[in-house]
Amino acid sequence: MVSVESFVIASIIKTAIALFVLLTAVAYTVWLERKVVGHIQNRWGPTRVGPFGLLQPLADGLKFFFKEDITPPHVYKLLYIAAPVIAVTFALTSISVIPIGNWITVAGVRTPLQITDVNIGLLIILGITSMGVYGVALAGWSSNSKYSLLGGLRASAQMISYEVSLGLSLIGVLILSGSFSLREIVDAQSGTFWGFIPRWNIFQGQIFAFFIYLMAAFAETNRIPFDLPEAETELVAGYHTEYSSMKFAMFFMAEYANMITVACLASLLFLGGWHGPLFGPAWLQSILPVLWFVLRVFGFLFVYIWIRGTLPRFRYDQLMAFGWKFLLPLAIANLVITGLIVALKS
Amino acid sequence: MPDNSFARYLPLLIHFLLAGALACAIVLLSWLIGYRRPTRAKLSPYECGMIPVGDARQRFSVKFYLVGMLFILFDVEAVFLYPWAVILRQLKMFGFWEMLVYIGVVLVGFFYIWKKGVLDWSRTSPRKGEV
Amino acid sequence: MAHLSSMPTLEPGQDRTMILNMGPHHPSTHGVLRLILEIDGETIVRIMPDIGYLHTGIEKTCEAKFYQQVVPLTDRIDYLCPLTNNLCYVLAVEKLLGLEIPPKAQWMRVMLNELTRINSHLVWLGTHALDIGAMSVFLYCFREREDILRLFEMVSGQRMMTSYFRIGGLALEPPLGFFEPVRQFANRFPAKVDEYENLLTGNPIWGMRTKGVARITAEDAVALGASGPTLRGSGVDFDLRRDMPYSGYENFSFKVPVSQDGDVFARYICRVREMRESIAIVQQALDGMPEGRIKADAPKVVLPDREKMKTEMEALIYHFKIITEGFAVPEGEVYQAVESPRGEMGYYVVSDGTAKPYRVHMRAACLANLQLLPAMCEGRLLADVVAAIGSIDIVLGEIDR
Amino acid sequence: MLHLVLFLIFGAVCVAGAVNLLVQRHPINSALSLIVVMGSLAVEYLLLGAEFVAAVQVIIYAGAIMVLFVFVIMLLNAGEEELTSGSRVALLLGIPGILVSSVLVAWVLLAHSGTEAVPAGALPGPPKIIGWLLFHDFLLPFEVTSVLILIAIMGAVVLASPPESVQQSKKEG
Amino acid sequence: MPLVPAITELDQLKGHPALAKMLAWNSEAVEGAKFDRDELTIYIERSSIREVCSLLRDDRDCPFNFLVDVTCVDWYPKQPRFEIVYHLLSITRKERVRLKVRLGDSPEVDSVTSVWPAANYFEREVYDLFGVRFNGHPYLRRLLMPEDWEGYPLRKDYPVEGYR
Repeated sequence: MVSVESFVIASIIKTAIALFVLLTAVAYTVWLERKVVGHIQNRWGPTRVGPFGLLQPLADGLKFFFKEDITPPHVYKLLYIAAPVIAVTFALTSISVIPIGNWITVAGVRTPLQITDVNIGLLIILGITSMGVYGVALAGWSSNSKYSLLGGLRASAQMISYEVSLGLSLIGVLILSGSFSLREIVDAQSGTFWGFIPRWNIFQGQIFAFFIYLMAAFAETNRIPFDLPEAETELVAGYHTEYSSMKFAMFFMAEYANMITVACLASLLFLGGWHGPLFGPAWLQSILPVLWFVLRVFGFLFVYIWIRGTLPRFRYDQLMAFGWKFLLPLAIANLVITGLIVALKS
Repeated sequence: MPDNSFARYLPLLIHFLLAGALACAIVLLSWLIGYRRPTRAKLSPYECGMIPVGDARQRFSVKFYLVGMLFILFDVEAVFLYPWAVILRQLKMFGFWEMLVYIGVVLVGFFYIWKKGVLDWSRTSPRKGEV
Repeated sequence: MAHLSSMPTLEPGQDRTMILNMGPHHPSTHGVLRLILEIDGETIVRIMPDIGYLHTGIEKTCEAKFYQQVVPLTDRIDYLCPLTNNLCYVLAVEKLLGLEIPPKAQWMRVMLNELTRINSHLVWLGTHALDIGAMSVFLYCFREREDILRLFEMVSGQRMMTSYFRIGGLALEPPLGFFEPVRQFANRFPAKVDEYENLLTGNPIWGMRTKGVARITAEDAVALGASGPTLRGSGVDFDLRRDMPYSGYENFSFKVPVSQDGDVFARYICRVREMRESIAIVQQALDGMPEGRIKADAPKVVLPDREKMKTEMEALIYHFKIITEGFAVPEGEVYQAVESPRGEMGYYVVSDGTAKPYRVHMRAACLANLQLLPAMCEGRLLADVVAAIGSIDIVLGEIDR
Repeated sequence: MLHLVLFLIFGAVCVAGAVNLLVQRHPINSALSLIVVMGSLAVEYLLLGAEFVAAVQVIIYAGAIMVLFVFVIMLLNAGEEELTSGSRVALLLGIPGILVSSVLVAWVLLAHSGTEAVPAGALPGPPKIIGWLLFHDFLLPFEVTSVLILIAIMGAVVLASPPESVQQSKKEG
Repeated sequence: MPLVPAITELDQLKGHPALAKMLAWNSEAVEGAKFDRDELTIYIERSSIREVCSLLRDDRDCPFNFLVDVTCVDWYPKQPRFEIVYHLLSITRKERVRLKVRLGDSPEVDSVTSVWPAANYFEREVYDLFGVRFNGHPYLRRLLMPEDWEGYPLRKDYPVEGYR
């Protein structure tokens, strides 16, 4: 039994580390994106700041801080400032229930690689994601600019539309694992079929669910081909048209943090989490799961970026139709079939 | 310390507060560091370089809020499905049938709105003057 | 035509519509086009292009220049296909003068014109794809465009404002070894077009964004004065290069791509195929490039070679006279049209017998094509406007002049 | 101890949000206050051990229903309310009335309904138990909710489709 | 190709289908014609330009269905001062014809937008730069110059340095 104070202090330290890691990951996801898209397009991407442009995110961040911070008089000031804060806060929060590896033992204390292991981790993430809409909607509304308003409306309508499919696509996984706890969901995916196919959920018949999740996740994070809210060719910059300086950058922080969350969730729910071959000495065995997990996450992020370099974007009505008329029925069909199989088996 | 179930959520709360504090700090810091030399042009709403006609505070198409309503309904449906999914193994076929009935009824509504054309976003009024 | 009677006013509309400016400073209006949109939600109720932000009064300027001095002005009209404009003007004045152009100059003109067409189409394809969200195509297109610009630089010393065609022929002999890189480019290019098509033509999202969008019938297209790929995309099989040949185009065999659908995709596919045909013309021009002079035999009009100018008294006098007082052009008027990448580019040149044109008017293909925009977009969605603008391939320099 | 303190803090946040909701003149502020109320209610549920209900509270109330509210405010462009001086009668009778009736309700509830304070965590909280209750003991009400959703869908469509006359004029216009 | 002198005799040009058609319809409407440098120019009487245009557009044998361009030439100080120039194209016959209308000091002519909507921008441009009014044009506003611009820049008497 530890005291309340030390528990709180331990949590704060954990959280601070997690936030630091997450923000670094966000910065380097931007770097990765610029590099990868650059190479896709016969360019080099950032090269000037640091070796391979590795310090570019730092330079960008600093630049954003020193940019002119304009708060135009026509905005609804309170919400105009609150909107990026809301967006970033919720984007950074969802990481707290995501486990990045198995239990490890540090200095004799056995601890999960997670800020907190809760029973309903998945639901918490869904709840936090559903709150993320407000950042976008309020940004669009409070800016009092037509492009922002249209962008904000589009963004929020799109996010809530795909949230349904996203939520329904997870049900298959829930049926298979029988728990909301992300840790238990991952544990349910350990082992292999016939010794060589890992028992990841996508190999347990959730391939369609994974596809739905992938699409919905792209839409939730407003990425190409679903990046209509900030379709610069139509709405200039969508909901953040009127934002400048760090407030502008915060929406991007939120977007990339959400991407990372989504990638983590995909790895946990469909790709077997941190399961992978373990070998070597004990210290390596405790680190390897984290490595496998991070690899999956980066693989997923790479797909994100790759698609950005390849596809054009949908039109608004097509996007909505895709979400409601294709993904939603598909998600329902997937859950009914999964339910039937599992119910028959048990 | 974990003396009850809430202890597990305390770090979540702390994380949330810390993230919020961080976000506020960023805004504050950029407000402190960033310079401000406002001019009239900088402060006017972006309108592609023109003087805006009308403002953004206008009534909008009803379609958007229909999405909001449908979202609530399907979200409620999904929320009911979560506990079901988790205990389906215990409920066995009985659980499957009861959910099938439930989904069936909701699907009736879904196809109703589909047929009503609510999901057709491109359906637009005919072009002006076109016969 | 119905859409003409419904020109929007600038007042905010009734209860549910909103007036939205798209441009002049907007990422997708290709220059400084301003569109005034009246939207109901995301649906376009009315649309009115507002142009003139790039008006430089070139037509007026031309009246104060000698005929030869107008050539560099024509570059600035359509900065994506300067050579086409050079050609059109030069042909018009040559027609006024009754000049005979040696075959090598004609073939060079055709070859460079087709390279210009590819250059222009590459910029169009890149930006059009970028508008619809496909980022990479843009950079791929500009990679090849860079090659073409290098060729232009080789031949004229300029990347964009080439002014390479002169009244009576070409400005300079093409440099030694010029044809080799052109040939290399011509051999390389078809594979690159395949690359663009791989990214777009079969892509379902691209199809969804372009097929059936901004449709225009053949009758409407003709009535509204559309030309070029915009007209051919609607199924009207008309290409000035083939049907009313100029500058020796009758010596080349090529297909004119036509599509019946009249939508954004049809215009896209027409232009992409045109690129392939153009490169075939370039190949033919390379294979059959005649030998001989590059300037017409008209000492009063055409500047003498440097060599002659330094050795022959007469040549020096002509050179001096042409430079200082230009050359008189017989009275009359001429309308010369060429098939520019965007459609019928026409120069109407009126001479009053002096050394300066009395009036030069450019028939800009884009200006007419832009008139199609309201017919294409009204009643459709905001995103379709972007696709439609891209598909008519406008260059504001040409529209505003 | 911490538990109780947190409970009180969030209770206070909840009440403050509710009061703010009434006091604010701009509807968007009121809506946001309502979100705060919903959020702090969810925390209260968590404190009571009702994990699933808390999550649902956030997902449905804070994340879905309030989105609709915000949407409507954005779309209708509801501006700031006009502050009327209000009738004096309402002021004179209303506040005492509210006080009296809330005391009455509290008294009735506490004294006569037989409800008791339940220790935290004693109520069914984990989702599995909720699921078992829902799909076993309260099956009929559960199935009836699907009909409710169906009716709501139809209602939404009927409410949202513009009246005939508007459609007509749109076609003509 | 040496220049050949222009042909201006109506009789010699009657073989051209457009001119023949026009003369058959109303010889009053044709003020003259010119065939110079392979291009046919027909001078039209000002009041009948719209009818002439629709006649040429709907001609069965040789439909000049495509309006290429409308522009203007200012012959200041000669009179009649303005020449409105219409370039027509027959897509099927692959032939061009140029119509001209001469206008005096109060430049006004019927708009052909009802025949070809394409004329819309062309006529607006002429109005903008020459100050020629087109009767019946649906939206005769400045096209290239700013709304509040003074004067018509392409007129020959327009001061190049602007009004001071």
